[in-house]
Amino acid sequence: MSRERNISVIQGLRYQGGGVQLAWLLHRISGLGIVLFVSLHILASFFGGDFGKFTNGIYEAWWFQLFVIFCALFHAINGLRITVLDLWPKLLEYQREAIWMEWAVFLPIYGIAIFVIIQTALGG
Amino acid sequence: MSTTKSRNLSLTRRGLNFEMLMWFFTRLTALAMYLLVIVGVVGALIMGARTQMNIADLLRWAFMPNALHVQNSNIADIAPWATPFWKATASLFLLIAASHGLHGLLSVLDDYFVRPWQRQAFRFIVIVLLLAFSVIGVYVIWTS
Amino acid sequence: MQVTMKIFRFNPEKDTKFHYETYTLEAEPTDRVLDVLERIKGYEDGTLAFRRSCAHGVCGSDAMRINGRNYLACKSLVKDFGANITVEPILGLRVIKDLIVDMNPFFENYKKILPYFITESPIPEDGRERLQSQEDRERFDDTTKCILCAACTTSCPSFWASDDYFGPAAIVNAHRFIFDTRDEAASERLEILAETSGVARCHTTYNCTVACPREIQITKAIGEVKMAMVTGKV
Amino acid sequence: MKTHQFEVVVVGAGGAGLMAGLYASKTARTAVISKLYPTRSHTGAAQGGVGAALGNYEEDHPEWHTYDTVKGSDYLGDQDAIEFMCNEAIPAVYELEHMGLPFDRTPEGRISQRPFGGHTNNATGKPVRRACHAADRTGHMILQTLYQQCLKNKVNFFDEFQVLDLLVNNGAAVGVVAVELATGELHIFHAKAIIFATGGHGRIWEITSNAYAYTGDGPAIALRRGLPLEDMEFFQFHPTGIYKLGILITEGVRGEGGVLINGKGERFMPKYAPTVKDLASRDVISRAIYLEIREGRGVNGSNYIYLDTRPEVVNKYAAIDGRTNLDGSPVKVTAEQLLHKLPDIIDFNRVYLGIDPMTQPMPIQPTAHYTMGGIPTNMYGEALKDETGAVMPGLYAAGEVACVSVHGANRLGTNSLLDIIVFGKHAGLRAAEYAKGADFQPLPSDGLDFTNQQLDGLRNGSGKENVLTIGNEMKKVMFDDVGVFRTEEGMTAALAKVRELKERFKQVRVTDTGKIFNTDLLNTWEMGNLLELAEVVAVSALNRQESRGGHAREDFSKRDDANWLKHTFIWMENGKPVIKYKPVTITKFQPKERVY
Ligand SMILES: Cc1cc2nc3c(=O)[nH]c(=O)nc-3n(C[C@H](O)[C@H](O)[C@H](O)COP(=O)(O)OP(=O)(O)OC[C@H]3O[C@@H](n4cnc5c(N)ncnc54)[C@H](O)[C@@H]3O)c2cc1C
Ligand code: HEM
Ligand code: SF4
Ligand code: F3S
Ligand code: FES
Repeated sequence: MSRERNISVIQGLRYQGGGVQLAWLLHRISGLGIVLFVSLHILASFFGGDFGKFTNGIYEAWWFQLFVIFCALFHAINGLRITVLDLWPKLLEYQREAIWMEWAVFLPIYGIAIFVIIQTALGG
Repeated sequence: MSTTKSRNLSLTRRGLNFEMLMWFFTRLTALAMYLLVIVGVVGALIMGARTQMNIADLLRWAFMPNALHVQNSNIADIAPWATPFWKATASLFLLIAASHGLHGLLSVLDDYFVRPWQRQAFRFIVIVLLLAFSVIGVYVIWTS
Repeated sequence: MQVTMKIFRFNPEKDTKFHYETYTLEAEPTDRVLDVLERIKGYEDGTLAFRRSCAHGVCGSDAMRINGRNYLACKSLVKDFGANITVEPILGLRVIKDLIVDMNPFFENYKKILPYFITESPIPEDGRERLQSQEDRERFDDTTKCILCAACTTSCPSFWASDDYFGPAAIVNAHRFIFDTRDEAASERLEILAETSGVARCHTTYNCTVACPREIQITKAIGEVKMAMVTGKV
Repeated sequence: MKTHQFEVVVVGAGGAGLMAGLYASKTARTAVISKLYPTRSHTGAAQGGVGAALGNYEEDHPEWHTYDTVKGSDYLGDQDAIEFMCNEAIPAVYELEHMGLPFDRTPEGRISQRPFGGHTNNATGKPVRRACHAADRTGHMILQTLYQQCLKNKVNFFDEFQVLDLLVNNGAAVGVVAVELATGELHIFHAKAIIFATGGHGRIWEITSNAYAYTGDGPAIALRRGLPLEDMEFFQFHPTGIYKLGILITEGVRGEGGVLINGKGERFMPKYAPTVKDLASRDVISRAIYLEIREGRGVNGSNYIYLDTRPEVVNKYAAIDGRTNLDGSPVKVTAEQLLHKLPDIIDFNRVYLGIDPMTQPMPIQPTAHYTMGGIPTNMYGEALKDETGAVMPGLYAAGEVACVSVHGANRLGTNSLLDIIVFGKHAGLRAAEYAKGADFQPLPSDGLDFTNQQLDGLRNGSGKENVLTIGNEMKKVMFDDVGVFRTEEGMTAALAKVRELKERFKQVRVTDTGKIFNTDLLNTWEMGNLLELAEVVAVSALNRQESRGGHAREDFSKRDDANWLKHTFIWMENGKPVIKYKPVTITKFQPKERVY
């Protein structure tokens, strides 16, 4: 990002783009998150040993699980919205509804996941 | 007057280059992964996972229905999972996810890096990663 | 009502860094934000610089960020923003002075997509118009509305990342020709748009459609262009 | 300072300037200079359509178009030029289509046309469909299409360069001085031929449909350089501007069946124009609205009336008028059809008034709209230096800035877009032809002096006066007293006021001392132009003791062909106006009373 054009990450994030912009951002983060997770995972199960133990340690941490589940769930649901709208541009008329639906599906599922994970975390 | 029938452009002259093929590929793999997820979850339910309705586990089977994952999910009998069918399914998933994900990574990088040499370099790195992960991943699946 | 306007200021001849200046003045709720800017320029600080011409949303001069989102100042009424209004230049183009940005990269991108009618077929023998059915005309109606205000392109995260991306405005104008049955250069344009700096960089973020003061369904137009590449149907 | 050399320099990149640039650049090295990005030009605001007797729906002839234009001009238009324009209209519109302009279509796939004020079937007197349109953004499509063609043909553009002076040497135009907005630097463009296409000066009036950029730079520069202006008293007030804002509601709305309703809920136009009613010529309707308001029939006793385009109202009056579709069935519209044909109008109402024209009538009032007068030219775009028709070598003008005169005392809707494409093209061709046969004349040695003198004056005033205040006072007095209706008394007072404001203007001082985008300085300079032209308008109007077209005097309410069938030429010599007259060219149509 060149300074000439006078834009920083902060400025970009401050832009009031609304729900779809947020979905784009989360999709990007979650996509990269999964790539990271899967890469580590494959490497861990291949190399095993200390490295494997170390990464497995991270994986089993409850906060990491929350993150991974968030990524997978959000990316999958939002990805479906993108796919459908991209392949049938006519449906973009229902963009708003699609975003609503997406959150309506995502929030309860993720809510349950949070609940279960935190419960197990607390329960030891 | 009658409407012109929608015009058809020839396959070579519609801008369907690598870039756009990959764009399309990303959407296709997205749909394909949904299909495989459904296969994985249904398979798990059929094979006795009904007692294990845990979200984390469900996701685990969904995204990678291989024996290791199933083992971690406390399912008693993992024998049915060790068949070539599930190994093949898991491999397919891995290949699709790796190419989808790494191309996704590339397209993110393309947004922020515009110099031709940078793009060339990232393309090279991503191809290497893709090959490496595919080989390693498939190896792990078939040997575990 | 009393309005507090917080305005982005940057004078290249004096400042090294931008700052914000606040003005408080009386305004009618139905005043345009542009009217208020004019009054500030006229009575409070003549050095404030911004572009404007038509004052009713058809020339595309005065796209700016108002309360953090792109609008035309002349199509934004004070009452829709409340008593505290922040005005900043559009993002992703170099600020020349105050609210004025360097539009050249934007127009250069526009020029890259062959934004003009191209056909090799001769005109009808009687010298009259080429025929086109109402349905065929309707096909690209939406994208003929573009006034090149840049509100869309400068709201697009892909464009913020680098102006290497053509941006939605350029694609909208390509769409206007690609889907015009009289035009014969759809292939050329699609090939240009398939480059790395083209439609593949659009991630369906939709900011452009939200920002467009002409209410053009930009994301849909871009989607149609992408699908034209896949299916070959235009 | 930088100097550039081009054979032809076009000042202005609206429809007229682009057309001139496009044609001139085919044979001559051409530059197009514009203070706005070309696509920001005011041509883009034009809504309704461009007139041409294509006859795509019903019988029509260029001769009818000619007659309507002559009649519309209240017989002040030069008939040779009008005939030329109306004949050229047909190929010109086809040419636009061939350039890719997306006109709306008839069911047969031809260019769609709609009725417009003053355009009639000469046999029946009924409105005829002559306005070729692209929804209600015809001007936008013309501007875009021409700009695109210029890009295709690689015309040289100097965007955001504002011309401040015309350089004259040995009685010939040899160049212009322009400031580059982005740097504040002055440039001299040395040329063999210069085409002015800078648009109008409607910003003299308070309520106007015109852009901020409509400050009459071209005519003011010409005036300062000792050239005359023609028919400056004639300015068109469009009957339907959005109340208070002045934003234009196209005549196309009435073309589609909208009607004018006064405060009592009556449709009043049949009283004033029994045959074509709401589609009478603009001056006629503007006056009718004023009369209604004056007699207390404005809405809620206020100074506006309604333009009603609700489908049920449109259908009701269509039935009363017996309007029929082409197949003879009675006209019946639905909200959906209207929405489709007038999207932008609906949008303006929603955004600025919060009104939905499909369920509510729109409050409207007459709005200052179009400059009939301007730099005098002949029908090839050559600028005239005096009332005898002698040509100023090297200088051309086209578009709203020029007075050919095809619009005479009142322009018909759709004829201005026609004017810019026809005369823009011919000015371009003529200028290029002239440039081929001429040599570059030397530039005067004091090229920048006059410009610097003007700008320094603005920078060094005492600062006692505020330019916006002065401007607002001018706009108000001009709208009240040199507006739709005029009287000796009002205009005398207005003239005195404008002269007072001109004096006070000498006390203004621009606060911005920088170079980069010093819009403060340039806007102030533009205000100087407006004041200059306001005076010229008021003097010309006071001088013409009759009523004709857009110039309606209450103290001389009749047209007076015996004394006033002539064009006004006005000069400013040492601050004093000098007026002379040029006869009107009459070929086929003898003046007669004008009824609609
Ligand atoms: C709201 C509205 C609706 C209209 N509807 C219709 C209609 O339906 N039909 C119709 O026939 N007519 C219509 N008209 C009238 C018509 O649009 C205009 O008369 C016509 O477009 C003028 O074109 P132009 O090329 O002369 O000027 P413009 O398009 O205004 O161009 C002027 C150009 O000059 C440049 N310029 C000005 N001063 C300078 C300077 N000092 N230095 C450098 N450049 C300068 C500007 O940048 C601009 O590019 C309408 C007008 C308005 C305002
Ligand atoms: C059901 C599962 C999935 C669906 C429906 C899905 C869908 C999508 C879609 C449609 C895109 C394109 C976004 C765009 O171009 O704007 C995308 C991008 C991406 N995906 Fe997936 N995806 C899935 C699984 C995965 C997995 C498993 C990974 C990781 C290995 C992944 C990583 C990425 C990345 C990194 C991007 C790029 C993000 C961006 O461009 O902002 N996705 N995904
Ligand atoms: S598409 Fe809309 S937002 Fe973008 S430039 Fe055109 S009018 Fe402006
Ligand atoms: S905001 Fe940008 S990413 Fe695409 S949908 Fe619009 S161009
Ligand atoms: S001033 Fe023309 S769009 Fe706002």
